Amino acid sequence: MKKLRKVYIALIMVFLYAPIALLVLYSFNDSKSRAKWGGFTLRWYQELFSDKVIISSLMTTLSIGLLAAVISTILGTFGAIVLYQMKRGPRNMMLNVVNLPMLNSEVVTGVSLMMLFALANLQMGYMTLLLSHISFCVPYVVLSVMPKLRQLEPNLAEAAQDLGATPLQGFFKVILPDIMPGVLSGFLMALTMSIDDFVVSFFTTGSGVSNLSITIYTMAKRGISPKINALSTLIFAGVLILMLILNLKDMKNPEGAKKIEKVKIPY
Amino acid sequence: MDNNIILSIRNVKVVFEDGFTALGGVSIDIGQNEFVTLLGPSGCGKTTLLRCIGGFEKPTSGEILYKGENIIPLPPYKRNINTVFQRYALFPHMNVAQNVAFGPSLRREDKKQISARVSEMLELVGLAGFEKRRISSLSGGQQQRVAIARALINSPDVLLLDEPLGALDLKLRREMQLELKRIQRESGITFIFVTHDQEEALTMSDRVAVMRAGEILQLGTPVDIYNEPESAFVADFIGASNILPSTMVRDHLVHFLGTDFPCADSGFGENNPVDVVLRPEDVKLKPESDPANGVVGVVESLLFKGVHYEMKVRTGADALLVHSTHARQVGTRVKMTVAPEDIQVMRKSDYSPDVRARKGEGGAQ
Amino acid sequence: MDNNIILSIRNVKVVFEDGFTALGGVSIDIGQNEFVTLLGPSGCGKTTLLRCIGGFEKPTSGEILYKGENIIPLPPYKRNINTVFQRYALFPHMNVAQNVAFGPSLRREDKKQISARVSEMLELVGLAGFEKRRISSLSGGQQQRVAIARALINSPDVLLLDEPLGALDLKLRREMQLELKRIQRESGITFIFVTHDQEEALTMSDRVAVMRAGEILQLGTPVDIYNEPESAFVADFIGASNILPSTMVRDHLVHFLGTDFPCADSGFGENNPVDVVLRPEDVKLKPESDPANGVVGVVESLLFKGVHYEMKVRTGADALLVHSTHARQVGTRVKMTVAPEDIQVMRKSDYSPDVRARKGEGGAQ
Amino acid sequence: MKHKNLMSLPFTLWAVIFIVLPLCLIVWYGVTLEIPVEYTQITLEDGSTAYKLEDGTIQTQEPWQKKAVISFSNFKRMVEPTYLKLLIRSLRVALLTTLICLLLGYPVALILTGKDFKHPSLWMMLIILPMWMNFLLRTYSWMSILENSGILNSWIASLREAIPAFDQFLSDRGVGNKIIFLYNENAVILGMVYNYLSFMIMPIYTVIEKIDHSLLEAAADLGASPSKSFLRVTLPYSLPGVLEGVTMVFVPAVTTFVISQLMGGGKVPLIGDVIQNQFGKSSDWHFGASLSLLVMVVVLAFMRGLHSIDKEEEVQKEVRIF
Amino acid sequence: KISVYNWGDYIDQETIEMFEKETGIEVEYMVYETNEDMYAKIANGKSSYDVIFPSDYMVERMIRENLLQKINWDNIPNVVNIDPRFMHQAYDPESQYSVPYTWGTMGILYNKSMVEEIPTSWKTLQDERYSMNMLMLNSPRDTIGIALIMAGHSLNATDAAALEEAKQLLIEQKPLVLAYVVDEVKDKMIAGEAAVALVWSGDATFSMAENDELDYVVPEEGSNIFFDAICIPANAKNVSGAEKFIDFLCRADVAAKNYEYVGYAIPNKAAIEVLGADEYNASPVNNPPQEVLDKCEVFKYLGEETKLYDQVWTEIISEY
Ligand SMILES: Nc1ncnc2c1ncn2[C@@H]1O[C@H](COP(=O)(O)OP(=O)(O)OP(=O)(O)O)[C@@H](O)[C@H]1O
Ligand SMILES: Nc1ncnc2c1ncn2[C@@H]1O[C@H](COP(=O)(O)OP(=O)(O)OP(=O)(O)O)[C@@H](O)[C@H]1O
Ligand SMILES: [Mg+2]
Ligand SMILES: [Mg+2]
Repeated sequence: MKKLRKVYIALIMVFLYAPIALLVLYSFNDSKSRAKWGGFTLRWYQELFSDKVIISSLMTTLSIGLLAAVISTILGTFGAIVLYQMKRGPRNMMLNVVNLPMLNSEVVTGVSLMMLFALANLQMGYMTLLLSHISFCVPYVVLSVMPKLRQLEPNLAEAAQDLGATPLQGFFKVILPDIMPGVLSGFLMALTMSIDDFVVSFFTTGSGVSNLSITIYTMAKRGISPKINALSTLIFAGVLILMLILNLKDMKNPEGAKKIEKVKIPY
Repeated sequence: MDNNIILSIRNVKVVFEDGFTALGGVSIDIGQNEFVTLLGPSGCGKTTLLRCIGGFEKPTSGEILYKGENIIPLPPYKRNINTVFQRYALFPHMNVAQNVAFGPSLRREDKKQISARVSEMLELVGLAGFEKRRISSLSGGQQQRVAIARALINSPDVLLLDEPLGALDLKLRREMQLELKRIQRESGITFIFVTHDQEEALTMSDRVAVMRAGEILQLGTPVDIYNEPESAFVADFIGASNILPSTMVRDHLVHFLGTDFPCADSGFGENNPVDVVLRPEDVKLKPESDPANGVVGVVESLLFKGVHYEMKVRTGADALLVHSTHARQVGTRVKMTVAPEDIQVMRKSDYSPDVRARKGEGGAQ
Repeated sequence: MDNNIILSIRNVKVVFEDGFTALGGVSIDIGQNEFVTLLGPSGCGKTTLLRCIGGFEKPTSGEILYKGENIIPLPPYKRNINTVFQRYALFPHMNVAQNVAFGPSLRREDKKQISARVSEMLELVGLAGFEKRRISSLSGGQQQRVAIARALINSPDVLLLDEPLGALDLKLRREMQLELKRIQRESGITFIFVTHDQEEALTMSDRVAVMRAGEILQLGTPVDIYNEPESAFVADFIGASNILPSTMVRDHLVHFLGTDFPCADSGFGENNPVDVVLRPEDVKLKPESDPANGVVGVVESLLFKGVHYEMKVRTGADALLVHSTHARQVGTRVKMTVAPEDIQVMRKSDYSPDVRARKGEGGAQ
Repeated sequence: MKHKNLMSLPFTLWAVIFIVLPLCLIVWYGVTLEIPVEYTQITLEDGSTAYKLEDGTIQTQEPWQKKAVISFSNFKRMVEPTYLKLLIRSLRVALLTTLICLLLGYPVALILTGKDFKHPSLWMMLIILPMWMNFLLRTYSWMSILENSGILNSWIASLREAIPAFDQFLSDRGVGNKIIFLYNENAVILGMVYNYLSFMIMPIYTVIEKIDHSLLEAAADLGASPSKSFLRVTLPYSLPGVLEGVTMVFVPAVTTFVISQLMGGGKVPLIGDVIQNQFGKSSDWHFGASLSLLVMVVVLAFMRGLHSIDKEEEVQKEVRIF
Repeated sequence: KISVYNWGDYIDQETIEMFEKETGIEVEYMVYETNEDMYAKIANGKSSYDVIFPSDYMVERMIRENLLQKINWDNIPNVVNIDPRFMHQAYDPESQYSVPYTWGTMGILYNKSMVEEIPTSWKTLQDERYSMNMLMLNSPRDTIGIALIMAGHSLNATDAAALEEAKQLLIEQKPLVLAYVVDEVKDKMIAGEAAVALVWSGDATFSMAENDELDYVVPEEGSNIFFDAICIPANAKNVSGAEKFIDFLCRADVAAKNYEYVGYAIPNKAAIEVLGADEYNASPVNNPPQEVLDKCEVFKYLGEETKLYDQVWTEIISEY
């Protein structure tokens, strides 16, 4: 049984990582085309750093991604709580409204936001790009925080306020730590969505601001440069290392003990 | 208005969304440094009343005055009132010390001082050395004590305690009772205490409010409540009692169990139906042949209760609960006598056994 | 091996990951249809022992035999043992009826039959008509009763009850005690019961196991435990007691509080240090001038306890707890006497007050 | 009360500006049609021709301007079988994707919260991480694996060479030299499952992780075997997470477009592709808007139905965090 | 500072650096994927660019809608480098608004080892022998356009009958098609995924460089010829900078450098000299036979009629 579980997870991992492995491989391929193995090379890595467009897109992607994820996490968590506290009727209505952007085709979201910014007479650029990313990330955050709120021990917030915490203090000291997994997964989701988004970004950005997705998509016409594979490999390695470091720290910290308690879950 | 009254609850009603009336107009004035206990059966609205005072439940109607000022619009954290919750509501992601230090650390008090106070509080509740323990590794009683320490450390004006000693063993419970009582006296904090233990209520309180189905039936000092219950329900609830449908023959003479008994009460008219309440410890057992005025019965069951034996003595259709330090074997015939001052006569209420039987009301609720 | 023994716990040890020894080698044999109560202070390992029996905790060492077979490797769901958990563990996503029906519906019993049984069980615990209620809308006591019904409906061979009546008011508690006792007798189910209420333990049990710090100190019938405690701790825990360091002058004569008292015990040698345990209700108060053999003291405090008054009477450095149905005002000088058969002499243990004082041990833990 | 309304104000405001307003714009586009403005040709004083528009402006160029008029003709066009067929296929593909994601993802969440994995959060990160590689690159990678001349086919070919029995086995079943994995609906579904799996796992994991352990103990105590206790306690308890996961997969899956193009080789077009086209090559924003309104309504109705499963009467206590 | 809005990967980045160094004008370089995307952003008016690269029909549309400004040729002396036969095209008859940047054709890319004869006719795309071995373009205008040519109509036909004929042709062809692709065609052809494919000449150049087995032909029935032009939007902020940039791009050495990077045929005869005319003309991509070229048509902006194409195309692909 235990073996089976591990094998299953391993298979899922293979599924998830097979294309990534290939991507990494391509980054060392001495041919511009995916279809041909032209021998091992590091030249894409060299060229990568001299490509102004890619580097600046990378910067935009990262800064927009992080900013949008942080802001939408704050906004979304706040929103989830506001929704959670509403009476059932208005809450369901608001929930539907908040989920609307997810129902839209990306291009519709992109175009409608573009029209919105035009109405507001905003010059397309970094700000509009950021705003649009925030706006499509928030529903995902709300969606991941909501279930955690439902699982909350109802007296917890009360206990905090009872002890003199203002609602805000109570939130930060008691509620937030408790719903943290939901908030974190919301943040991750937002970051992921933002980094991966092309369509909405395209319509809502303006001169001078381009993210990686836009650069990559527009490259497709002429063949995606293996430089992008090299970049992806670097990002991947970076995040992986960062993650391992963070987790190693985590293992040393007493919180690790908390996990051991779970040993008895029967499945 | 009385200067000493710190909390004044005026006709507070709570009707839940599903239409259930949890409190049906409760009024009570609580004095500075008073120890008031709410006593009542499960589901009678004790917790709901505390939640109204704490600010977690908005009364459907009524007023709650704190030092003369209506605090209903005030959020909980602006009330100088702390609560020990019935189900503890400890913060799961903090250890014991962090839980206890929550209040003071909010007020940004000096860290060293806080940690000294935390140790002091934990010492007080018998958990010295538990500072670093995770909440989930504590036993039920230990968790409860952490909850008490967490509330006490804030030295609030009013402390609400919802069955705070419920999970403690008798010995610890006694110790904590004395400790809480001492704290209350010395600190000048007003305690509003919920318990289902009548002995606890009688021991600790300045006044006891007996509640039933969202109403306060009787409010008074422990001795008043115990000795002069105003209704059969209170009498029964405050200590196991025998409630017998009776007839007041005339002043100072009441008829029950087929016999006339002299009694201390008067003013119920003549030949009126009343209830008589007999405490089990007030019924004395004599040999059957004893000449005293009494009723003969057969011991039906015998239970050892430590301090005394509890017997059920049957006479005709009725069975009386009797406490005695001497056991009588099951089947023994005995004569039961009661001193006139131990007979409590009270007006019929819906709690009278014959009324309840007619209504078809079952056991508890 | 005894045919009647259904559960045999052999030297069970539980050491938690943080090194804490919650059970230090517990052994107990439990007979078919027996009602055994675990009694002990908070944190002594009662819940842990139940969890071992239920299968939720793997003992670090030792054996648990069920009908002669070691069940330690068996998962909980394969044991015909049900538990009423200390903190209820009701399923929040199901309503009351669904919670109660959980066990039977797992066994795919007939739906109609199940719902009839559920109603019956809810009736039994006084929650008739609560079928459709959400768990979160129940009061503490109501939740506890649902937990009881949920376990009872399965008619297991062994039922483990972890302070099942903890959140109930006295009246309901009494009723439920009788009800549980009746069910146990009639159904033939073996009950292992945890309580912190000594009266409850004494009333309901066939045998009581008094635990302390992961060990069973004494196991016996309620009367044995109450009347012949083997150690000062048991005596104290089973009912508030006065424990006095004394000297056995010779057989049938013991010296304490500066006075020689005739007593029933013998066999402790001559001039040996012993402990004497006096129950508060066994100490009789006489006027100071009474000629009987006794010690004179001053009433230091007076508490109304309903059934009796509790007084602290000081004599020299010692203060005795005394129960009496007659109150003596604080400050009154009284003579305390004890009948020889009410004096319990026992060997010194680490619980003796002088030993504890030397160790600097505080209050409870 | 007032205080609570105050707290909800900023969020509501945000929702109105960034959700409701853009939606209104889309609705406006959806119910309008652009038609050329009317004009008359006039001759200016200097003899050159000019054009006078409806609103009186005069220009020398032949008018290209359009005006928007309210019209529901787009909705009529929408219900033609061509589009309905695509919509139905989109729904089917999205449903299948969601189902597969659920079946694949739920066990992952369950196993990771279980006892074998000491650092579930690390594993969760590992599950998200692939999604940080660009979508197009990931999908191209899949194509390299699955193409007729791709890695999988070349592995199968070398396997066939190495093991004649295997070769025989495949040939007997009429499998050609190259197995066509791509360019069909299955490939599209594979692509979608790949891209959305993480979004299914994450919310389910988050919920299961928080299940009160004592509930599982209680279930076991009452005689529920691990599988039963899963069905009766864990599963219903994790329903909010499942619903959320289903939403996060199903909803974007209905409107996705690039995956169907790349993995399906353009042979399995979805409604998303058509919508995308209206805003792109076909330049018919009005029809695009109408189509997306249709999709929105359908998905909304679907989600409604789904959430009625979750009839868990929530605690309607006054929950106050702020 | 000027803002340049171009197709993705459609310029050699080094030339931009050269320009910046030479003129001191900073270039803000942005990319788009389709003409329509670019159009939406320009028409929206909230983004301003100084130099854009629309294709023929888009130039036509933008001229009509007043979105382009006339170019002051005095400021672009290098325009003399442009081969006059590429000026004065139908989309900008008076060459007032646009400078041609690149041009190309649509044709068949084929794998020499997989075909039996050179596919010089569009009929190849209906040949059973290439069943599940041919790739078509997933682009309504282009694919329907080719079908129209096959049926003997104009590439820009809008009458229902012609379109219906084209539609039937494509529906009949559908079972033979391995996939309808866009940019992926290059990788697939390089990998030998299919024998023949409908491609734009630029993609052919790219693919042929990676796989020697591949070759390109513009079928004899004629085809589409397209131009990507350089224009200045009406709302450009830095017109003089834009003019300098356009002039720079028309310089022989720059155009040659860009050709080498981009791979599309160029209209710059001076640059072709620099590159070596013989070598340049050897490529079938750059130099299709003149008689075929004469039959080639440029896409016209069809306005409302675009919808018809879209409708027909959706009907074709939704067939299942
Ligand atoms: N949210 C709610 N909706 C409906 N009824 C409720 C709700 N909360 C509590 N009740 C009901 O109100 C009554 C009073 O509840 P409360 O918690 O005040 O009882 P209690 O006196 O504290 O009982 P216990 O001693 O068992 O804790 C109960 O019958 C309970 O079922
Ligand atoms: N997971 C754990 N890790 C470490 N120590 C633990 C853990 N669980 C319980 N303990 C400790 O073991 C001791 C026994 O706990 P147990 O829950 O059995 O007590 P109990 O007798 O049931 O007490 P109570 O009457 O308060 O419920 C306690 O001191 C407790 O702090
Ligand atoms: Mg309560
Ligand atoms: Mg316990």
